[in-house]
Amino acid sequence: MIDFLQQGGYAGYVWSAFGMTFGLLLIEILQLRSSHRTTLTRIARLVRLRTPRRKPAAGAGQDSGAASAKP
Amino acid sequence: MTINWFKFASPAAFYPIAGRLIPWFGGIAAVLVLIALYWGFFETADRLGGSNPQKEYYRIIFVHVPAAWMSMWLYLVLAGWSAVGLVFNTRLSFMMAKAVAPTGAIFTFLALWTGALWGRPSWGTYWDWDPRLTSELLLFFLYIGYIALHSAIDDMRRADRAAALLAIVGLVMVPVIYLSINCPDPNQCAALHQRSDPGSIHPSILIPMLTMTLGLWSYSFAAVFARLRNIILSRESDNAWVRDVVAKEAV
Amino acid sequence: MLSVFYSVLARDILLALRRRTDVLTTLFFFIIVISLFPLGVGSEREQLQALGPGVVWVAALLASMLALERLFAADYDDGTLEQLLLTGQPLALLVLAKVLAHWLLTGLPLVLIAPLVAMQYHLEATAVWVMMAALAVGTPVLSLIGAIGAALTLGLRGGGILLSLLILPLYVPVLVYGAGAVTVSAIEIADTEPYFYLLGAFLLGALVLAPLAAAAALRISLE
Amino acid sequence: MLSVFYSVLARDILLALRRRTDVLTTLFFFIIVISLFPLGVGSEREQLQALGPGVVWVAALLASMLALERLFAADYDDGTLEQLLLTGQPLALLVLAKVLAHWLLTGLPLVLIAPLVAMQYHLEATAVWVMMAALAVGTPVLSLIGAIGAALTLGLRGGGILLSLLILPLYVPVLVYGAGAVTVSAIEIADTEPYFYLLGAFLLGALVLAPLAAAAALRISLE
Amino acid sequence: MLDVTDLACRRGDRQLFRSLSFQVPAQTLLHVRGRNGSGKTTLLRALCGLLRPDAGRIRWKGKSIRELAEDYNRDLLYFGHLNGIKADLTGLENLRIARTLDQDPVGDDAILDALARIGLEGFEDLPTRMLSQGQKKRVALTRLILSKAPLWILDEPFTALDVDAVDLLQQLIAEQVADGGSVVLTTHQEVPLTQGAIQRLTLDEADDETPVSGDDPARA
Amino acid sequence: MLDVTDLACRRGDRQLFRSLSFQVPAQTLLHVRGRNGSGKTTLLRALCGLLRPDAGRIRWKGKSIRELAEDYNRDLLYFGHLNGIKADLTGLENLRIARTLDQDPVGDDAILDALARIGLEGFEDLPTRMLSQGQKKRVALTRLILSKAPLWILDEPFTALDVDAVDLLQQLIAEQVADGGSVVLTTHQEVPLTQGAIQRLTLDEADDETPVSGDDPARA
Ligand code: HEM
Ligand SMILES: Nc1ncnc2c1ncn2[C@@H]1O[C@H](COP(=O)(O)OP(=O)(O)OP(=O)(O)O)[C@@H](O)[C@H]1O
Ligand SMILES: Nc1ncnc2c1ncn2[C@@H]1O[C@H](COP(=O)(O)OP(=O)(O)OP(=O)(O)O)[C@@H](O)[C@H]1O
Ligand SMILES: [Mg+2]
Ligand SMILES: [Mg+2]
Repeated sequence: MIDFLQQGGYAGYVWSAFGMTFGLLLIEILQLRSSHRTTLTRIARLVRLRTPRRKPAAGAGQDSGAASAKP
Repeated sequence: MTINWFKFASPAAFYPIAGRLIPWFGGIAAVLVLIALYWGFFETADRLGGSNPQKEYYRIIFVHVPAAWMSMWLYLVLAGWSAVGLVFNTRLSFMMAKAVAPTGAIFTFLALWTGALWGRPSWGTYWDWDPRLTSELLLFFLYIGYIALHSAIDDMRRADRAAALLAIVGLVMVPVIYLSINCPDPNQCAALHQRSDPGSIHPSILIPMLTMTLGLWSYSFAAVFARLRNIILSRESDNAWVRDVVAKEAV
Repeated sequence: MLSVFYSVLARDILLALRRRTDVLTTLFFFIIVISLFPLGVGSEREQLQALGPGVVWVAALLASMLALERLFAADYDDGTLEQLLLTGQPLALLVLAKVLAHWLLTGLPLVLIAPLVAMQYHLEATAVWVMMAALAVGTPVLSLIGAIGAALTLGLRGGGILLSLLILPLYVPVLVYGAGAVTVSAIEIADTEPYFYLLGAFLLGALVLAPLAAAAALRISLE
Repeated sequence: MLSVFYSVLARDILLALRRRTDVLTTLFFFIIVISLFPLGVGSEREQLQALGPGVVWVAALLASMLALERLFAADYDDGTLEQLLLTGQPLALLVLAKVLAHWLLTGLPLVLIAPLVAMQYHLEATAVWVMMAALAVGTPVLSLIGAIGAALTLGLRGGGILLSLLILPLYVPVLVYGAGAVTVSAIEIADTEPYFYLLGAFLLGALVLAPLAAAAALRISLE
Repeated sequence: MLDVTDLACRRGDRQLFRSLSFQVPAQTLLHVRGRNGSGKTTLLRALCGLLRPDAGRIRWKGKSIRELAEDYNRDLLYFGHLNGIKADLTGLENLRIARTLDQDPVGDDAILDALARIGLEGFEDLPTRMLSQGQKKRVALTRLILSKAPLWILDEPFTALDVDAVDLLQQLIAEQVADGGSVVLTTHQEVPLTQGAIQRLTLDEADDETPVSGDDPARA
Repeated sequence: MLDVTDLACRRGDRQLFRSLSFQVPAQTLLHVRGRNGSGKTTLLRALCGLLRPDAGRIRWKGKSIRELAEDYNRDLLYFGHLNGIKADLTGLENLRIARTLDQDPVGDDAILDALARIGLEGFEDLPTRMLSQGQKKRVALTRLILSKAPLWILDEPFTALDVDAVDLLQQLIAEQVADGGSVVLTTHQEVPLTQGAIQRLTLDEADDETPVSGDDPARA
């Protein structure tokens, strides 16, 4: 086992090569996951914001909207 | 593969397909990578003799070469989808190109990193201005240029098209760049040619190397599709189907 | 057609002459960058001789790139570029005219000043001639390739430095053969021909493709 | 007072983070310029070792200068600079905040990346440490001096290249001592101290004088 | 005659308008109205071919403007938010170049006359950099006097102009319409027209669902 | 109270105005008028201290503005041809920074209210780059709602605004005057004011010899 870990004295080179490779890929996977989640929540928030906002916007828009009444 | 991509050219149609494909590609990637790692570490000799004796550090080859190959292959994919996008004006192609870029850049970086770590014990230096290394470095710059240009423009359509054009210009230039650093002196070009045919490599090394390459290739599919899904979602966010998806997935 | 080409060319040269300092500034930038190196590196004769061609070419690359940043930007800011796009002329032709004007104003002076800076690096007479010839063939390629980058980065914040990121890697072939020709000429004469064939081929390729690509990039950027 | 300083600092950093690539771009420009030289000059180990410190410093100069171009220009173009001038705060303080933000975003990354590029030139470990230290002291001086030039060339056409003309000569002392420190450290250790004293003195002087000069230059440019 | 069918444009993630159809025949002025941010500039740039719409067709004399490309540009005069004049050149030089690029060079006398008409006598030889906001705009508007293009597309041409200049511009537009040309313009002011037809098009983003209002032609 | 005596300015080689004297007391609006190029912008920039006049004194509350320097700036709100907002920041961020720099930070709620009042509800979170011409101008004008400065200097604030926004701006100006502030503005439109005094100052370059016309105050 120790022998294996030492890789004939080249542990530093071998493990940092493999470590960086699979580490970066792992980071990419995690990053993709988290950005998927944030995208979903962001859109969910957008949807939620848009639907109820319709009502107050229509109400509050009355005074400012009346001025720009459609021809 | 004679899939009619135009049938899937709508983001809405492709989103669920990509979602179903990801686990498959991910699974295959995991299996192949594990096989390659096992083989590479336990079924191959610790030392290489022959004309070019190497010790354990040659094992870096199992990640180095696949990473280098993937980096080049993904650039072709990137430029290809960019061209398709510019010619046919299909949104999905641009998204595909954009999704490929970060994965490609990561593999390019890995080729450089692992190459450097190999070079130190093998050549006694982390870095040398060898043509191959130099062209890999320039490829990295091309990827970074693509990503930088894309993110510097915030109008999506302009960003897509501008970056696509850059990718194609880069593709035209790559052979020229490669030629110029591979043979900086045209008078004696042939003498400098690099030997590198996979056939000269011992099968016990070649097989895990190729397995790893396939594994990483499969991984690239999974990663690119996952990123593509995110891009599709955020770009189509005001479409009804996205709302349905969000309602379903965001539980 | 030709009258339009000529008109854009004349316009850009006129504009540059209105601001004569601009032309001089590129030149001085080139000279200053070249003069900085001996300060940073030391002044041993042989070392400088070996460095000379490379440094001159890198300086030419940077000078050309810096000047390129303004190639379309000025026209973009004041809306004249929009008008150029709407002129009913092939855009690639107008781009070519602009690039030519740009090279006459920034590339050509570099070629002419080269002997002066070569002196600072103790280059031989033949090497100096080869350098001038190589610059004369190479710098138009730089301008042409750079035009694509300039068009792509139009109106972006931090455009200048983004431009360099996009363009400098593409400049590498010109740099390698341009500097290579000079280096080789110092060792054994008459063998520089292949370099010039290659540089010439780049020039032809760039002349044909770059204006088209730059025109496409402009349309994208103005959308 | 301090809240205003802090607010300008935060604003500029926020703006830069909005465009995260900008920060990275300066960095990559630095790396690319450094990588170009071996392509033009050839890749012999000893030659590269001798060249290294000079090239790194010249690249740092150019990167800092290029990034500086936008230091005030963006604010000038959209009229926010006018508003900064009319804020009822000492202008020099605001300038200092802007320069600090600029250094944090463009100078500091260069310092941190230096070891990587030093590798390409086969520099020794001690030389790398000295280089990082010298860059850490030297690059703020570059930003400070550059701010004066950026203020003076505000709104001038071809500002970028005119700026370099004004500023690069002023950068020479920093270049000479900065590169000198690294070169010396490669020969015999412990003799780099005087270099650092001088660089430190430059930094102090620039910290006191440059914001005042830049503020005055801004008022002139806006008139 | 400009013929627009089913046009749709989005900027960022907002749908500005869709299913927009209208025609601008000869001798007609189309006045595009709408609140700030309703998409007037976007529409005008799409009509010029500077911006690719998301859907819909724009035809000029029966042919798609994409296909006509440069031929369409020759028939078109666009005047945007930016003036499109070089600050370092004088008014005279600017106009001389503009005419050459339109492949219809005119003598300096004609340009000087036009500049005088627009009220810039005495300023012809100054770099336009040295002119005031309104004077710069006037230099740019001189192109209208010299132009023979049948289609004008003008984006808020009245801003920054003083009363005299506004009068003159209204007169120029009226002349263009009377001469058989078409004009598309946006402005927040009223445009009196003595001859020819005024159409009004109001872009209204308020209701997202219904298609944007069509044309309501009105004789002046 | 702004007090100007014997002011003279020249740009290039033209004398724009000289011996110009006037006062802008509290509760007063000074409407500077004049043809394009008559020197309105130049005058306003001189009043702000951005431009050094050739002759004459400008005093604020009895002291020269050169001496007051930053103290004067604190009492002043200038709105020029340029909007003075960062295109990469959102409206909210822009205003937050503007308030901090005036050393009078306000809460985000106040800013959001102000933005809503000016008709930008729903656009607070967009980088202003993505706004239309008129919307950008509105963001900049929101500073007027939030400002407590006694002196406003506004250079053509009405351009690019639609009818609603023009109304609102007129209302803001009227409020400022009613609250005891002073306003100097240029515009080619009329400014109705219900309370306080309107002064008009006409810059006329026509006759070079006689000093430029003085003030003709007129109650509205
Ligand atoms: C275009 C990208 C690259 C490809 C396709 C590639 C491919 C290969 C292959 C196939 C080998 C196997 C041995 C041989 O055939 O010579 C190899 C070896 C090697 N590579 Fe790379 N490589 C690339 C980039 C790099 C980079 C960027 C570095 C260093 C930073 C590097 C360093 C090495 C080293 C040190 C060896 C061992 C050579 C020896 O001692 O035999 N390579 N590479
Ligand atoms: N930078 C400059 N250099 C020289 N002269 C200038 C400069 N800027 C303006 N001028 C001159 O000063 C005069 C006044 O300009 P100013 O901008 O003050 O006019 P204005 O009254 O604001 O006009 P407008 O209604 O068009 O905005 C103009 O006639 C112009 O020729
Ligand atoms: N570059 C851009 N990126 C994203 N969205 C934009 C961009 N430019 C404009 N928009 C959006 O498009 C909408 C319409 O803009 P447009 O300039 O067409 O409006 P407009 O009708 O001309 O308004 P104005 O009267 O203010 O000039 C705006 O609401 C704005 O938010
Ligand atoms: Mg508009
Ligand atoms: Mg004005």
